[in-house]
Order: sequence, then C-alpha cells, then structure tokens
Amino acid sequence: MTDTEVFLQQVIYGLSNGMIIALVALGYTMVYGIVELINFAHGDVFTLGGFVALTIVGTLGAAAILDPATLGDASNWWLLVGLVLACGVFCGVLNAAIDRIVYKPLRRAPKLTQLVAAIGVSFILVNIALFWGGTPMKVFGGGSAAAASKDFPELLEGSNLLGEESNVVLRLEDVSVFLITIPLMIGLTLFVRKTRLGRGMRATAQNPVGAQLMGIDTDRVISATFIIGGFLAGAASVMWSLYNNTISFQMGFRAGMDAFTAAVLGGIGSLPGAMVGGLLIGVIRAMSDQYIETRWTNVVVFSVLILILVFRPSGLLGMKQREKV
Amino acid sequence: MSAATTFTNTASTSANTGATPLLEIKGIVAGYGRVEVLHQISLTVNQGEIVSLIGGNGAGKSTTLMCISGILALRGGEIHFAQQRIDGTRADKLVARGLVQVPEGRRIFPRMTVLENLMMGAYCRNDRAGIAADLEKVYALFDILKLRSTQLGGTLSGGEQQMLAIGRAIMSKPQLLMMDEPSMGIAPLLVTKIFEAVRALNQEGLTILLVEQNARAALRLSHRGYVLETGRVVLADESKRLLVDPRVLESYLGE
Amino acid sequence: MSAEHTQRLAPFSRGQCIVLGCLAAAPLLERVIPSLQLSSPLRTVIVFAIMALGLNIVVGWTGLLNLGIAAFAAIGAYTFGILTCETYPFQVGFWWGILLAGIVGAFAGWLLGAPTLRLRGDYLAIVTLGFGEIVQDGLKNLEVITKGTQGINPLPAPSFFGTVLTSENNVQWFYLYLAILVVIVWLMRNLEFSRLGRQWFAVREDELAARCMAICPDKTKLKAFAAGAAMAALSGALGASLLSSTGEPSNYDFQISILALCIVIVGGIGSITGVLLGAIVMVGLNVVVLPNIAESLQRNGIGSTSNVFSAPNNYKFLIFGLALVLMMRYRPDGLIQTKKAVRS
Amino acid sequence: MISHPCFAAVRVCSSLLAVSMSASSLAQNETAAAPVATASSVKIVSSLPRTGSANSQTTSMVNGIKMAIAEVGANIGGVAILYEDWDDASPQRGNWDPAIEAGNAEKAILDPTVMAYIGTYNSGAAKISMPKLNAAGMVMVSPANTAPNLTKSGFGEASEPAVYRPSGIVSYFRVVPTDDVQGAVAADFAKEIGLTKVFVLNDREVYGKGVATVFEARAREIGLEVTGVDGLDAKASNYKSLVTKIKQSGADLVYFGGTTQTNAGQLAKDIVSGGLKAKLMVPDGCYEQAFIEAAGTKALEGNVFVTFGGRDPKTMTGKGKEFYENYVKTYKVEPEGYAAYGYESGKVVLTAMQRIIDAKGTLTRASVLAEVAKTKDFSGALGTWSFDANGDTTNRTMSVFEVKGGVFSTVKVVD
Repeated sequence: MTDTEVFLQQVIYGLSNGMIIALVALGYTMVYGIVELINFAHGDVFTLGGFVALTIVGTLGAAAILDPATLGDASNWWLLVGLVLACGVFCGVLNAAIDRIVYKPLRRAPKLTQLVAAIGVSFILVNIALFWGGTPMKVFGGGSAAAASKDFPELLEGSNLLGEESNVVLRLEDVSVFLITIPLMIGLTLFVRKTRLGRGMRATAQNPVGAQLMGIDTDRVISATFIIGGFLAGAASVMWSLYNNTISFQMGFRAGMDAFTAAVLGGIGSLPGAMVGGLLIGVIRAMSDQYIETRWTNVVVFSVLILILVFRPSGLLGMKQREKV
Repeated sequence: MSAATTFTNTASTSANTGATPLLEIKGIVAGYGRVEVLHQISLTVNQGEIVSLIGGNGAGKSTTLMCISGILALRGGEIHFAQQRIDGTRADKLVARGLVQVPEGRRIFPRMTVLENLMMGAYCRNDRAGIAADLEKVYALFDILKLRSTQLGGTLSGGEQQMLAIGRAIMSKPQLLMMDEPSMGIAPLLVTKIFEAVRALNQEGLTILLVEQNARAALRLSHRGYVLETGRVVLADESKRLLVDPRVLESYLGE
Repeated sequence: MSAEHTQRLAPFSRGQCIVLGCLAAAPLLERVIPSLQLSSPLRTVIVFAIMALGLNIVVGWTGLLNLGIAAFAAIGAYTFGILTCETYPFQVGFWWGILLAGIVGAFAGWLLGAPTLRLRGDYLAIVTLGFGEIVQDGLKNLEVITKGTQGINPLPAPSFFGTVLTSENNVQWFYLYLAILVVIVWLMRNLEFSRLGRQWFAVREDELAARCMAICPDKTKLKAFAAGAAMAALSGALGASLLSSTGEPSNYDFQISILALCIVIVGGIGSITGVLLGAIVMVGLNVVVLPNIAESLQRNGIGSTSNVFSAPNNYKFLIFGLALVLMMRYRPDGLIQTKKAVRS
Repeated sequence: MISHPCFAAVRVCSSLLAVSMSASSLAQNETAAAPVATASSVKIVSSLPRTGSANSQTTSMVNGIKMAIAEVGANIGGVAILYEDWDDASPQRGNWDPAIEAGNAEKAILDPTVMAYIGTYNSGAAKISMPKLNAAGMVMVSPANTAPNLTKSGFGEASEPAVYRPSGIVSYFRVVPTDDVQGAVAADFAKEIGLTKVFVLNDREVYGKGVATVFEARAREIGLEVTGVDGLDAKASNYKSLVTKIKQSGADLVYFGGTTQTNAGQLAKDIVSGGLKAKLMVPDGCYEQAFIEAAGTKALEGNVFVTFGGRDPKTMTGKGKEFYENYVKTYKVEPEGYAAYGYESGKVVLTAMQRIIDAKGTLTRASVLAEVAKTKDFSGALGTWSFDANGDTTNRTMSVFEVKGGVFSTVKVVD
C-alpha cells in the first residue's frame, strides 16, 4: 500500500466510525441540552438497540437472512431500513420510559442526583443485556455463553466496491453508514429548525421557564426529546452492528464515553457540534492508530480534547455558556 | 410603614366602576422549600385596567406572578381568570387562554433570532393571518425589533431584550399581560419608551398587571395599585391616591 | 478566632462520632458472630471513604464535577509502589511512602487543574474523565517506569512501632487504617470550618460574589483540586499497601471514579458523615452484601450454572443499579442532608 | 472542649481498639495454629470472576470443578467435600476486582474448614492472593493462570517468584502450561508452515501481554521478521485502522496475545473485512466456542490458529475420553478447554485428599498442600502429567487448532 492509499483508507475508516459516534452523540447532546443531564444510561440504551436488532435478524433469520446464499444480498436494504426504524422506535420508547419513571421525579433534585440515578439505570440495562445475551436463540449462541460477544450477520454485500484488486477497501457497510446517517442528521436538523415541536425543544433547552410562559408543554417536549435521542441511539446501534458485525452487553460503555466526549468537544447542547465532535474523534482515532500507536490512541484523543477545551472552553461550536440562574 | 397597617380587599372599589373582574386572586399561599413566601394574598384585576403591584425586594411580587402563571404550585387559596378557576392548571395551558407573562430578567431565547423569538410567542396559535398581523403590530410598537429581526436574541442590549420579551408576549394574543419589572436594568430613555408602549397597549384594550420596584413610574401609569410587603398586601387603592399616601411616599417614593 | 467558631470546632460532630464508633466496634461484632468477617472488607471501605472524602472537597464543597478521581488514586498507588518496592532503589517504607504519595497526588491535581479549572461544569467533567483515561493508559504504556500491566509488587505493609503487619493481623491493620481515617476526618472537619473551607463554599455558591469578596476563584478551586487529589492519592497508596501490589492500571478505571462519585452523592453531598456512610453502604454492597447473598443462595442450593438466569451472580449489576436508583428516588439529597443543600 | 462528648467517644474507641487488638491477635494465633478439619466436612473454594464478561469461561470451569466433585460423590472416606463457587468480580468493575480477590483469599484463610483454593482466572488477580494464601499454608491450584513469572524466575522481576512465596514453600500449582511454552510453540508452528513476517499484538493485560512477549522473543530467535508490535484497546469498537497499518507493514501473520473477552473476535473480523490477507494466531484464551461465535465462522474459517495446552477432549483416550463423555452427559454441551482445566484442578485436589485418607491421615491444610505437591504421573483429562518443583505442570503437550466447519479441529500436537 502506498502512503496515499493508507491515508485515504484511514480517512474512510475515521469518518465512518465517526459518523456512528456522532449519531450516538446527537442523542446525548439533545437530552443534555433540555434537562442538563449527563445521561450515563444513553450508551446502554444503545446496547439494547443492538440486541433488538440481532433478535429481529435472528427471528427472521431462520427463514432467509442467515442462509449463506442470500446473506449479504443487496436486497437486504429494506431489512436494514426496517431495522433502523424498529430499533429506533424501541430505544426511543425505552428512553422516554426511563425518563418518566426515573428522571422525571428527580427533575427538581440536585443535578448530581439525576446523574447517579442515570448511572444506576445504566447498571440495570447492562444486566438486561446480559440476560438477553443468554436467550436460547441460534444467533445468541444458543444462550450458552451469555456474556460473550455476539456475531451480527453481514446483511449487506461485503465485497470491495473499488474492486478486489484495489488496496483501499470501501465496502457497502462503510457506504451504508453514510447513506443512513446523513439523511437522519439532515432530518433531525430540519425537524429542530422547522417544526413546532422542534422549536419547542430549542426554546425549552435555552430557557425552560421562558418556554413554559410561552405556552410550551415542557413535559411533552422533554419526553419527545428522550424519544428522539433514543431513536438516534437505536439507529446508531443498527449501524454499529452492521459496521462492526459484533454486539456485546458492554458495548454501550465505550460508545457512551465516545459520544459524551464528542458532544462536549463540539460544544454540549449543540447539534452540529456533536456531529463535528463525533467525526473528529473518529478521524483522530484512525490517524493515531496509523501514525502513532494504537496503545496511545486514547491518550491522543483525550489530550486533543483537553487542549481544545483549554483554548476553546465551550467546545468547538458551543456558545458561551450562560451563567447559572 | 407600620406593621399594624392592614388592609382588607373589600374596602377597595374598582376604579373603572362597573368593570368585570378578569383576574381574581383569593388568599393564596405559596413558598419555596420550607419557606413560606406569600401569606394569604388577595387581589383583583378588572377588564381593561392597568394594575400595579409595588413593593420592596423580597416582598413576593414575582412569586405572585409565578403562582398566577402556574409555574409555582399554590399551597392555599384560589385563582380565577375570566370566571374560571385556574390554579392547578399547567402553565402552558394558561398561555393559550390568554394569560401571558413577561418574566423578570426577560427570559428570551438567546440562541434564536429575534424573529424566531417572536414566533415562539405564537407557539399556541394557528391563525396565520392573525399571527402576521400581530407581528406587524409588534414591529410598529418597537421598530428596533424589525431592524434586528435576524439577529440572535442573546446579542441584543437589555432594553432591546425587554422589548423583545414584550413583543413576544403580544404574539401570544394575551387577554391579560403580566409584566415583571420591565424597567429593571434598563437605560432611562428606554424605560420611558417601554412605559409608553404599555400605555398604548392598554388603550387598545389590553388588561395589564404590572410588577415594579420603580413605584412612581408604575403608579403614574396604572389605574390602581397594590402594595406588597413580606408576602402580604398592606395597601390597595387607586394609583393617584397611593401616589400621595404618606406611607407610600416614605417607603417607596423616597420622600 | 470567634467564640462561636471555637465551639463549632469540637473535634467531631455527633454523626461522625457515631459512624466512626460503629466502625470501631465492627470487629467486636465479628467476634460474636465468627462467620461474619468484617475487618478485612472494612479496610477496603476505609480506603474508598478516604478517596470519596477527597472527592467531596472537589464536588461537594467547591461544586466542581470531577469524573477522574481514580486517576489520582492510581498516581498515589504507583508513587507508593515506586518509592517502596524492593525492586526500585528508593524503598522509603510505608509511612514516608503514603506521605509522599499524597504530595505527588496534590502536585498532579495542581498540574491538571491549573490550565483547566476555568472550564465550567460538564466541560471540566469531561476533562477529568479524559485525564483518568490518559493516566490509566500512560501507566500501562510506560513500562520502563511502571512495569506496565504487571503492576508493582510486593509493597510493604504498614509497620507500627517496629511491628510489621501481615495479612493475619487484619484486625490490627483495620484499626490502623481506622486511626488514619479518624485523623483525616478530624482534618476535614477543621478544613470545613476554616477560612479556606468558607472560600470553597463561597465559590460553590456564587463565583461572582466570591470574587467580590476578594476571593480568587481560580486559586481557591485549584486548592480544592489539589487537596482532593492528595486525599485520593493517599487512598490509592493505602489500597496498594493492603493488596501488597499496585494491581493493574485498569484497576483504577472510570468505574472506580464513578463509584467514588456514587459514594459522595448517595451519602449526602458535602457532608463528611454522609460520605462515610456512603462508603459503608456502597462499598459494603460490593464487597460484603452482594458476595454474601450469592454465596448463601448457593449454600442453600439455589441457583445453578445451567443458564444465565439461574446464576445469582448474574443479578449483581441489576441489584447494584436498582439500589442506586431507589436511593436517589427516595433520598435525593443523600443519606445525610446538609443544611446548605436546601434549594430554591 | 475537653468535656465534649465526642472526646469521650474517641477515648472509648481507642480503649476498645487496644482491648480488641490484643484479644483478636490471640484469637488469630489460635486459628492459625490449628486449622481443624478432622470432622465431618471440608471445603474447597474457587475464586473466579463470575460477574461480567468472563462469566462464560468461568462457568465452564465451575462446571468442570463440580463434575470432579460429583465423581467422588462429594465424599472422601466419610468426609463430606463441600464446594463453594466464589466470585472475585464486582458489578462495579464488571471484571475481577482486586479488593474482592484479596477479600476472598482472607475469607478462605479465616475459615478453618477451607482446605484448597482453586483460582484465579486472571494472572493479575493471582498476584494478589498468592502471597496471602502462601503465608497461610493453603494450597492454591489455578485452572487458568499462564503468566510464567508467577512460578518461574527469569521472566519478570528479579524478586519473582519469591515474593509470592513468603513462607518459602511452593503452595501454588497450575494445571495449564505456561506462556513460555505456549508462545514458543506458536512461533515455531508459524515458521513451520512457512510464515515469515509477523505483527505482534497484545491486549495490554497480564496474560495477553505476557504470552505475546514470549512469542515475539521466540519469533525473533528463530528468524521470523517482526514487522510491528502494538497493544490494542480491548474496549474499542473495531480495529479497522489498526488492520490497515498491519496491512501496510506487509505481515503474513498477526499474533494476538489476548482472549475472547479482550475482543479477539472483533480483530479476526476486521482482518477479513479490511482485506488483510494474513493469518491470525491466538493463545488458549480463545480456545472456546464463544470465540467462534463472536468472530463468526466466516471470519475464522481457515484464517486462524489457536494454541492450547493439552489435547482436544474429543480426541482423547482413557481419562480424557471419560471426562468428555461425562461432561456432555451432565451439562448437555460440549466441554470447552476451560472446562477441562477446571475439572483437572478439582480432580488433582480431590485425588490428593483421597491419598491422605487412604494413608489414614487427616485432612489439614498442611497435609493437603504436601500431598498436592507430590502429584506425579497424574492421569487426567489433559493427559498424564506431574507437578514440577515450581508447581507447574510437566504437561507440555500443546495443540494447535484451526476452525473448520464452525468447530476447532486439531492441526498439530506438540509433545
């Protein structure tokens, strides 16, 4: 491989990994923007999305999808879109339910109380995922090794789009990450800018009492935000599963941490910021893996983060934070 | 003002005789945490009036407004608006009914443009034509907002933000407009402008409940006034009489 | 010093006396019920209590969210390891080791805090989280100095008037650690009512107002950060001595920082007594309650390895998480609520 | 201030402290002097990470131990054998927790009926409990630790392994061949099948790093070109970037010192999807069905070599065959490599106990320790072997497996 090819390859990997991080980060940052809660359980909602996806694939799988003949068939596109919707809805509803049951009663409690409750929820969800992994289904290894990682079948054609001779690998998975994620991001931006509910969200995020005084039902807006944030996590979990072909009950930990980092790096509460932050982290990881050493990658990522925040204390695209009222 | 001075609501008669009460507050009690802030407050605002609520810091003026708006839950008492009991109704529902507040410290949306801020006022409305007409009305009232319409709310000066907040409230098509300290922290010239606008709105028929620390300006503008002290109504009368009341003069008008 | 101040400076509050007294009595309980082994796990409780007391200075008293306190514990443990282990040239012994660990910890806190403390709220939180990851990976990768994943061992046990404690003397060891804890609680209480303590509270309540009172918020925060880091480093050193090993760098990961934060919040943010109680509850849950539940179920023949649902151990995450959620739901201000925490 | 009630409390505390310190040290001496057990029952405990990601592997081991105990009817010469499956992980860590491992060791020491301690799974955890158990004279048998420096000098610090043996006696034994054997066999095999350039990875944990280091040294010694060395992050979502770097280095073999838990499956997948035409070689930490399930058969088929100390239970004869058949009958699943290790650990302790009873001895910690150390020509599920002077198995049988049709199949056995 020539140096250019290597660089190009790393950019592809960096961006596609970054896209997935950005998708999780969007949900993180939306919820943060509205209720100022660092939602530690977000990553674990994402995990459960992956388990839903694999369960669906496994249930359908017996008939067609897991058949080696149709595995990787391009006609699985419809399945992919269906999975994104199904997992998105599942995670959205789950996220909103968690909010109603756990966070809402604590809305007026100190901020850190909600944070610890979110940590508690995270543990509960991890355990649910562990049990889920023990389901006696073929795709879950018959349930014999609940804690082990699960193989997620390749639903899309795995061959190199640039031709098998090319040194640079660009597969349908890489492309699909963009094809699914970018429309979602555009849709989200339009939703927040143009729709009534979206404007209600922005208003609630910027000034909750002011929003109530404008006749905005903030409880409904908050629920909607948790649903959308969860939906994005669910969509991200499908993209993740498809891209990495592996899910495990603890995968939400790193995803959550990356997303949190991305959200803060971009300026917490800012949607474009979360996207930029996610992509940046993806690319930094890829470049550090290539040009430094993998074992130093985390150090590089977090050093860059600290440096950026020292010089831009509100993140890349964040507004100057308002004083606490 | 002596603590012995007490006041009973029934003693006062409305300035605009024969007017119907739009807002009636009967003995409300409210507070934060373990602290009770309002002890049995009663007041009435009639259709078409400007009523001012004056008092020192911590007298409970803003708290009263927050109770009326439904942000703060009552611990006792009743609130009636347009002959319907409204305490316990959620804040957002009240806006749709025409009970709108311009809160203290403006609470505009800093990362939305001026126009977007104004449109947030019309969040509960669906009549496009009416909204457009009201927007023109707001621009006519505060021409500076038109100039600034694409600017972010957070970049406006304090006075401009206050105008924006009032404009935004007008966009909600209020029956009763409650204003909390509209003159606070604003250059005197702009205060005059804002008060003129309030008077103009009233003359068009809008009922206004005005909370002010600047007692003189408020009383000059309003028909009637209530004086609040440590969570109790201690005086209520027509504004012109309050302006010459020795107790008010001594405590709030600095003479 | 005012008369009122002197009075408030009684060495311990009633709550602290009760909690420390109960801790002191625990080994006696062990003698009544021999199957109940407490002095061994309680040493771990003390180690975490010290770490959480350090975090409490930063989070509870100064209002800064720190998600990387375990990094300072790691720095303390490794400093202690390098200074005392027989394979390194220093070998300063237990007491100098923990003291120097604390000093190095304070320095590390200062080093991280100086450029980053002007960040607000959650931006600071992510920086501390990142620092935690950097320290952990740094310790793993700098093998020449830290031996990488192997950890540094053996480390000396505390020696007391010439007697070196061994793992058979775990009761004495427990009392020694308890004595250290008592001294720290005494120090913390003095700090709470000191000028510096009041400055911390002032910065927490209103930075701008504090500035108006001629308090420099940055310096004040830095002192809190360094003090918290020093305490965490001390706890790391005590923990390493307990294990006779620094363990692996991943033993000081984000989860430990989270545990320390849970201790502070569950116990009652800002309250020394609360943090002590929080450590007993949270660490006790981890090292005493959950293992005992699983084992007693086993002894009674409940549970098997046949599938994921039947093994009691597989419910530990769930129980731990539920405990956190329920405690927050019913005690949102923590077990001990400080008067200052009344909100508007 | 002097009369403040708190001062009184402190004084009471300190006097309590003094009293109980003297009292408890007396008590300690009593228990230390006579770990009584002659009576009707003795205990074997295991300390393995049962909460979190290692749960699958440790379940296999516990099954193995339980089966060994069931085979003797949980009774040796009228003495009931109780077994307790202790967890050395905490939900907080989701992995082994040093505080809990230390606590388990101390709990075992203080319970006079405990005769043997089976554990640990992680070599890092062993480092914490080994010196404590050694000082108490308790035998410790590990079914999984392979870090050579736990028992052999010349691999770690100069002070190792003496630091783990404060009493001077060898009390730690293991039924698995150490990484110096395994790493070397792996390197030799790579050369044998004609691979020349190798990229060495580890998971930056004690076990993975250890075996990768041995492999790397041996590879250099026998003339394989090492094109790169790196440690990966076991929690990373994928290794596509790393694979690109390996691809650029021109390696035809990737050696990964790690386990299924530390994401070996993901690495295998990314090698295939990244278009890296190189083989992957992994140590015994991946010799389990879960590895195949995690990586997917497609990624592994013909692409991976797994080394393992011992033989494939299915192909064994004698005791090994018995174990295999019994296991399948009891648990209705194929035994994993880990199951055999667990079984062997339990069996070796039970056999030693049986010999003591046969010789009309009493079961004490000292007698059990002495008898386990004497294990010679033991015929078990892993073959016939003895413990050497270091406490290591003399079994140097290593198998190399590849994945064919979704199962491990033996390529080579090195004796």
